[in-house]
Amino acid sequence: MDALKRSSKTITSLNVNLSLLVCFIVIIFAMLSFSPVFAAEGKLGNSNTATHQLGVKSPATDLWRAVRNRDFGGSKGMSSTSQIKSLGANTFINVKGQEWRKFRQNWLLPYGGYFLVSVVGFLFFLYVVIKKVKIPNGRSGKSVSRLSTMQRVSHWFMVILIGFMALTGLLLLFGRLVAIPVLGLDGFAFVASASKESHNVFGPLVIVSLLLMLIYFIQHNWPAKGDIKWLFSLGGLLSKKHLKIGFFNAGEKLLFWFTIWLGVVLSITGLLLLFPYYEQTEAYTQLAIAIHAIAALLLIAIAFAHVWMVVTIEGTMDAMKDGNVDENWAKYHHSRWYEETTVANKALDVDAHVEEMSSSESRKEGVYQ
Amino acid sequence: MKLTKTSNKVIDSSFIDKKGTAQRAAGEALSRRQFLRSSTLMAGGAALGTTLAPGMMKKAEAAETAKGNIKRVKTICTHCSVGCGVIAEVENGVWTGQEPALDHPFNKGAHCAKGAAIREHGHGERRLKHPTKLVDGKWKKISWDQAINEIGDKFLSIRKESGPDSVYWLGSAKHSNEQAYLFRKMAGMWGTNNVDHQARICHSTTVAGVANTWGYGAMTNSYNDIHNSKAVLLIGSNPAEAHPVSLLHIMKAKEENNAPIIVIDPRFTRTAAHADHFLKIRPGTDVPIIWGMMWHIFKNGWEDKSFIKQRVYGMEEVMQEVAKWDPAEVERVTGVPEHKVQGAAKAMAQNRPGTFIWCMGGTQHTIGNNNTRAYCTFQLALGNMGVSGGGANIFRGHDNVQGATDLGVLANTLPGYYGLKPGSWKHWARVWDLDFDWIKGQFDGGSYEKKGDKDVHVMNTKGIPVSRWIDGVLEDKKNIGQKDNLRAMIFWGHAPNSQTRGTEMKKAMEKLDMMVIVDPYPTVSAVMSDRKDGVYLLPAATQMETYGSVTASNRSFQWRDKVMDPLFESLPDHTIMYKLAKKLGIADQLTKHIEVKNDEPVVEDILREINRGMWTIGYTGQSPERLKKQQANWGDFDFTSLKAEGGACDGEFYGLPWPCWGTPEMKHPGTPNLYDGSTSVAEGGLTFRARFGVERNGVNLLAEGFYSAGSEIKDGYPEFKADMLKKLGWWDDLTADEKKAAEGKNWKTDLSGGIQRVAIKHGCAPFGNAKARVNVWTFPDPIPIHREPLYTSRRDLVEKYPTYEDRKSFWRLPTRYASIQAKDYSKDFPIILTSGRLVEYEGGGDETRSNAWLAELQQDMFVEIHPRDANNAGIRDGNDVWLETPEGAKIKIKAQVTRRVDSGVAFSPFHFGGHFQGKDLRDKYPKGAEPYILGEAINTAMTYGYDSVTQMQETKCSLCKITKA
Amino acid sequence: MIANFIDGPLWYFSQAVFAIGIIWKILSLIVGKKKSDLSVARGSSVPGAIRTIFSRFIPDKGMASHIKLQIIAGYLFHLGLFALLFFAAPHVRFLDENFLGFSWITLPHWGFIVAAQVAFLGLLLLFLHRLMHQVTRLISSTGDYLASIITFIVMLTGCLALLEEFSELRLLHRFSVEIFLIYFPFSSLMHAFTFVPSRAFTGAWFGRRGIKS
Amino acid sequence: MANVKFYCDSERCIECNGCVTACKNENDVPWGVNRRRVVTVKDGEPGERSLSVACMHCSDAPCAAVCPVDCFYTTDNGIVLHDKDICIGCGYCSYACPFGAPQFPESGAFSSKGKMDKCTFCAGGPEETGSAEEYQKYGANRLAEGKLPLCAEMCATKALLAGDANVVSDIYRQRVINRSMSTLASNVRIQKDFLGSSPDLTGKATK
Repeated sequence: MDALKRSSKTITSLNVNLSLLVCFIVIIFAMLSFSPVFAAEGKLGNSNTATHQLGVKSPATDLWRAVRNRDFGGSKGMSSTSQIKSLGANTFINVKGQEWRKFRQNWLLPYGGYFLVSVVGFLFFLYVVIKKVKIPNGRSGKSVSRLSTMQRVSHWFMVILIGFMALTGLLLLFGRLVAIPVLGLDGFAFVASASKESHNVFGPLVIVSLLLMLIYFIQHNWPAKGDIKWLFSLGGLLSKKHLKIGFFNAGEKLLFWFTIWLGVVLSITGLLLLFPYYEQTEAYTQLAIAIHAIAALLLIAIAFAHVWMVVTIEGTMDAMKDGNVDENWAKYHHSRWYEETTVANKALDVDAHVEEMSSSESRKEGVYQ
Repeated sequence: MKLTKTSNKVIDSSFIDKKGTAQRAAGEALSRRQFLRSSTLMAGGAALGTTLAPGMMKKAEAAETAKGNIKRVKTICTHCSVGCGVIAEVENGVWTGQEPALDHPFNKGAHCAKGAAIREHGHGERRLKHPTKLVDGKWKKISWDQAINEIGDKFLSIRKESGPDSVYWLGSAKHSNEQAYLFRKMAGMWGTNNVDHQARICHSTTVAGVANTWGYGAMTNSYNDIHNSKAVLLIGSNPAEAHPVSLLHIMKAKEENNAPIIVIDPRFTRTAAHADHFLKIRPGTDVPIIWGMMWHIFKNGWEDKSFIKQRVYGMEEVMQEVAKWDPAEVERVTGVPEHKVQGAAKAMAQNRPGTFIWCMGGTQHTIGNNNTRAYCTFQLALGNMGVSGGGANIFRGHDNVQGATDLGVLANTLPGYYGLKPGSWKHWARVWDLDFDWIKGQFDGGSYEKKGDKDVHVMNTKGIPVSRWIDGVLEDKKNIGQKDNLRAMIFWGHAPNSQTRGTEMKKAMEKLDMMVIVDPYPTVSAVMSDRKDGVYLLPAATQMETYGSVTASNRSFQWRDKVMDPLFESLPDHTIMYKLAKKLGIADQLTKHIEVKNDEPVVEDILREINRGMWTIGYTGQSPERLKKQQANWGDFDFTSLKAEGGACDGEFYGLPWPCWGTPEMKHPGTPNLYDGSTSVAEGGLTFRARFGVERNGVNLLAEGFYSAGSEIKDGYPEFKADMLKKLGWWDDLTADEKKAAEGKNWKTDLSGGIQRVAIKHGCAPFGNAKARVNVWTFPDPIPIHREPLYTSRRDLVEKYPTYEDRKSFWRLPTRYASIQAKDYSKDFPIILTSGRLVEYEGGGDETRSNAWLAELQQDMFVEIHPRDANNAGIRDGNDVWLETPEGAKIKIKAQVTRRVDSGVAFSPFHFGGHFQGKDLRDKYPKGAEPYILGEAINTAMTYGYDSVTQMQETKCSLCKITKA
Repeated sequence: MIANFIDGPLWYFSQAVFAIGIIWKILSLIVGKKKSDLSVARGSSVPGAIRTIFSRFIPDKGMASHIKLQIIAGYLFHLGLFALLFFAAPHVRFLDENFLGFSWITLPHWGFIVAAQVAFLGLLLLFLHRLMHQVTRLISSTGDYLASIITFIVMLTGCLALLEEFSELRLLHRFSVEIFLIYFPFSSLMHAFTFVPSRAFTGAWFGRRGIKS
Repeated sequence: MANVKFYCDSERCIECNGCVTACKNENDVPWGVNRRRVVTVKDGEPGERSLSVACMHCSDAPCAAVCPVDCFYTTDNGIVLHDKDICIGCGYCSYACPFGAPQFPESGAFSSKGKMDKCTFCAGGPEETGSAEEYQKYGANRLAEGKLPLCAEMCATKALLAGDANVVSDIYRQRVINRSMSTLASNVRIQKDFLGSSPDLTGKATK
């Protein structure tokens, strides 16, 4: 009984983020290796240059073969011209479009869908199986200040934006499969239009939220000594003894960095899509859509995992509510940080609430609090 | 919210017939053609068809659908000379739809970019909207009455001070036949021969060269007749862009007859892209390349010896000249190697009949008349003349340049090529029922030139040609062959940017007392000069807003119906002419036998008067009634022969191609192919015209052993006169009335048409049966020879092939040749500059550049240069460049680096205008009337150079240098 | 039917409530009893009033370093909203067609979007800050949150309807505008109108007492 | 019911752009939106050929496959149409389309592209046939009037063929046979050989 209890404790003590992330990465690589990005089919249609039944080939055969091979000979090679000035008007056949369609229809939609569903399913499974991770020894009633106002503002700002972007983005990606049967074509059309327009407007704000996130959280997310150990022990799962963890554990740091980097990828590709037809050609746009979608699915999965973790581990949410956590929670999950911060607090000897309003904090943070 | 996809149920596959063309269900409800369609568009060309923008907080308003009656109007495209049929759908007076005329014998519904966009006439957004006058550099709206009064007063005062020749009447190939005729007649009544139009700068050398070879200066066969050709040779012609619908016919010959298509051009044109054989010559070497081909023909004995013997005069002299052009010399001069020349010659020789097509690439040279005669000689040598599938198919430019030429809007002739001799004036005085002396009195009294010792009356002196009006203004008064300089110009449907020497033209425009521009668009004339006043813009209606007849390139008449009433305050040309004539006090004479309703002369009456006088070229049988009947039944005519089988016009050829002999009552079917002896004259057959006498230096000029089918005279014969009828014993075939009219007259001047009728009755051509002459002894070069262009890059050839001596007085003006060629510009200006057309635009382009559908397709004026020249000058595709020519003009355009042109040659289209030497003149247009697209006119930079017979301008061969801007 | 209601009666009703409400509010301010200041004037009240109207656009020096976020986000939000309201093409068109009969220069589409983004950024940050900061949370009433939320919804629905092609979205936006208009006079949103008189009043009062504000 | 198709005969197309303006004329398409365009290869060099390109009304239309709101549908004749009431202007169809057919009235930073517009084979759209709404949104519905697309009807050289796929291919086959005959007839073959090499599209001379 003791052993069982212990092992369950160990599971909960590790920040489950990591194991999930490992799973994601495996799935993604499996997916990518099959995707046409890597295994692109080179041919467009069959290059059957049939000669005419009379044994004489039609001159058009040459032309179409040249179009397919994308080489017309002559000094201009594969470039063709048109009196129409719009971008891409002088292209005969947009071969990339075919690849893009295959990627989107045959890979992104099915596998992306399975991926998301399985992630959510898996997390639900974990939620059901593992239930809640209680604070050992219950709440102490004493709280420790953990996050500043601006940290929470920037976090929730990002939550709102990413949530909104995810919702609208998923509607655009899977709406045809999921929402049209429910809403009908006309019903979904204006939902999709609303999604698209607002997705475009809110997109650039994500960049702001990423910046705020970086400013307010980067100090806690630099790699530290215990991180590698933490990772190798899968968050303490494989470790015999309780790990002493600073402000954030390696899993949380990974969450942070994944969010930032995926955010950067999403921002760059998103901007490319917001400014179409400037410098980049359609091929870039297509690539941008593909990358944008993959990165978004990953980020959404990570966000789900993050939510699951918060829901699962009692007391974690407190930090984002009013910035304070229970002392016991802090002792258990982030013991090193707890020790450091209590030492500092003792020196100041002020109550957490007072400290929150005092200017010492704001000086420390470099901004008003 | 239920989505209904109604189009699922409306489509029925029964509409497609075997030919893949549409079958029209008679009386099909055209309910879609909502009036809304055009009215909303007129309100500003809103983005219809794409968005139904309800506005942010506004409900989408259901459009009102007013269903009117749809009228289908048959009319003819006003762009090029092919004469494509157009069906306009008109609703409540608004042109709402354009349908292809799938049964039209010329185009079978086909259109090029311009024809397919002609409904834009119905919008006229960028039209000149009301009479406008320039006051202190600002455009001011005025009334028609004020405009006519002010213009008329000024004309009359100029007349008083400087004589009638100081007003220049510049007419248009865009006029209908009737308007062109009225214009020429009006100039005559005003008392001047200073009247001309675009034919001068388009095909005047053709008319002169061809008419002097075999009688008539027109396209001999038709576009449709090319179906019968076994070979097609195009020189200086790019129909894929200039006459795209003609390719419909050429392709048919290519595909069905295996006809080799041979293109000779300095530029790899879009036509050349579809040719079997392409000879890239140096610009201006047409004669050498033709003689080079004939060198092979004569060497191999491929010429049609019996044809030459029977029907050609002077071929021996040509052979002597041709002998000088051995392959080495041809390659040295033209740059085309022997095997290519031989290939072309052999293809033409082995595939007969072959047709020969040329356009402005051949005509617009200082030796343009030599070029055209060389072409004729080539066809004569191969015996390709007077046969179906052969002929000299001279594609003309504007929709009615053939008609306007025929009707004498020229400085050297009266309607019907009667010339300016007293007899000609007397003939027309009789037709007009006017006193000859009154007409004579309208002219300036004195004399400008002498013939022998005798003074020639001004009325019989050639006027200043349009190509030289600039010099008529700028040249020192003592050097010009008339009383005073030109002081007022009337540009009636003329784009000045189609003329060379733009910098001097600007000066000339500024020196004039007054400029009157009558046009649907302001044209470049309105903005080119820095005048502050004295410019009047009068809004003319387009041909879609009036009616009348138009002559296609193949001499076919077509009747245009009026599609809609004139837009804005515009008026039809003939109404404006009448108003002006009334002001000038010549209206009564002008319309003596023409009914006038509300200041608008009745068009049918004008055509009937034309019919009464135009005996020379058989413009006499095409009465308005016959033309309207043909128009109503245009589906009855055969696509290849143009002959109606059955139906109301049984046996007639489409458009009654002239000559349509005799009176309308004679019911001559028209002449589809000129000089074709295989059918009788009564059925459209013909012989070469006996125009140059019966013998020269003891050599018979009449045909020998050749006569048209059914001819009772089985040999050559001269033109018919009253006396000749008597001698032949045919006099009594005339009726009593005819005898009275014919007495002492000939086939050209017998107003009863009796002489023609009787000649044809006996199977004879009224104009005789002679040989074609390849030695035009009245021309500076009787046998066509090569002469280097004035601005030539090949100084090594100048000595052997020099140009002409300067002339003191030539068409009233001094004209320079040798003095220009004497100076070597080829060092500073190493690139040959040539010009041509684009498919989207036409002429000076004011109309087409104002058409949004077309303008979008060509947004920049450009110059094509070879990659080698571009690299040498550090120019990349799309760069802005300065193009400079030896006479000091400098224009800023975009470079298009392409291998279409050879290294050392640059090509530019001539349709642009509205920029001048790097300056954008958009602000100078009257508000709302500026074309969508402006650009430098290449003719601003084009240099001096005029044909030795007709004063055709040289636009195909000058020198330039191109530098990066 | 709902569409007709939103475009019809509700629209007029909301306008009426808005207009009458504002007039009533302002009148009540003017008519309302004010304690007369019996003290001797030490300065003129007029310059003080005028100065204060503008001086209060600039935050107090002492406060500035403490409320950077509020200043920046506040300005972003108000400027963005102002640009959106009066310079977005659809709004100008709407005002032109329904009320004014004339129009003026409008933002290009991209400018419109940027303005919206700026306004959203400010609004969201301010809202979150209000919620997250202990003090502001304590002093905020439901009405304050409601005002923010309604404003946000108006902006959001406008942003959803950007394509201007779906009448449902347009109705949604209009409906939210109507709610906004009805709520406006009864809430702190009135500061859009009252900020001038209230500042002027304070300024005048201060000016009279010879205090610079 | 028969399938309808476009086919452009490259041997005949002379890049006159008649089809382009015919389309603008018939459907009142605004500046910048080109439902049909002509593309030229080897411009200005031997072997230059042009083709008129518009929506090809694919049997398995990529645009329809990728449309996030499923606004495309195929009629019984095989014409691919779309419903502008549903289109949200996302532009995915233009990324997927091999022929660059989808057009958008606007573009630029943050720009809503507006509703997609493309060739309808002159068959209108889902609005009531012949109604003003149909014309405003989709342009002409010539098919309902028993006519074919105006671009093909007005093609200057009849290079652009439209109609029943079988009929179109019959016409084209006949042309190919005609052309073949010209090279088959021995004397002409010699003739054309003699005329010299006309390089094919890859720049190599045919012997």
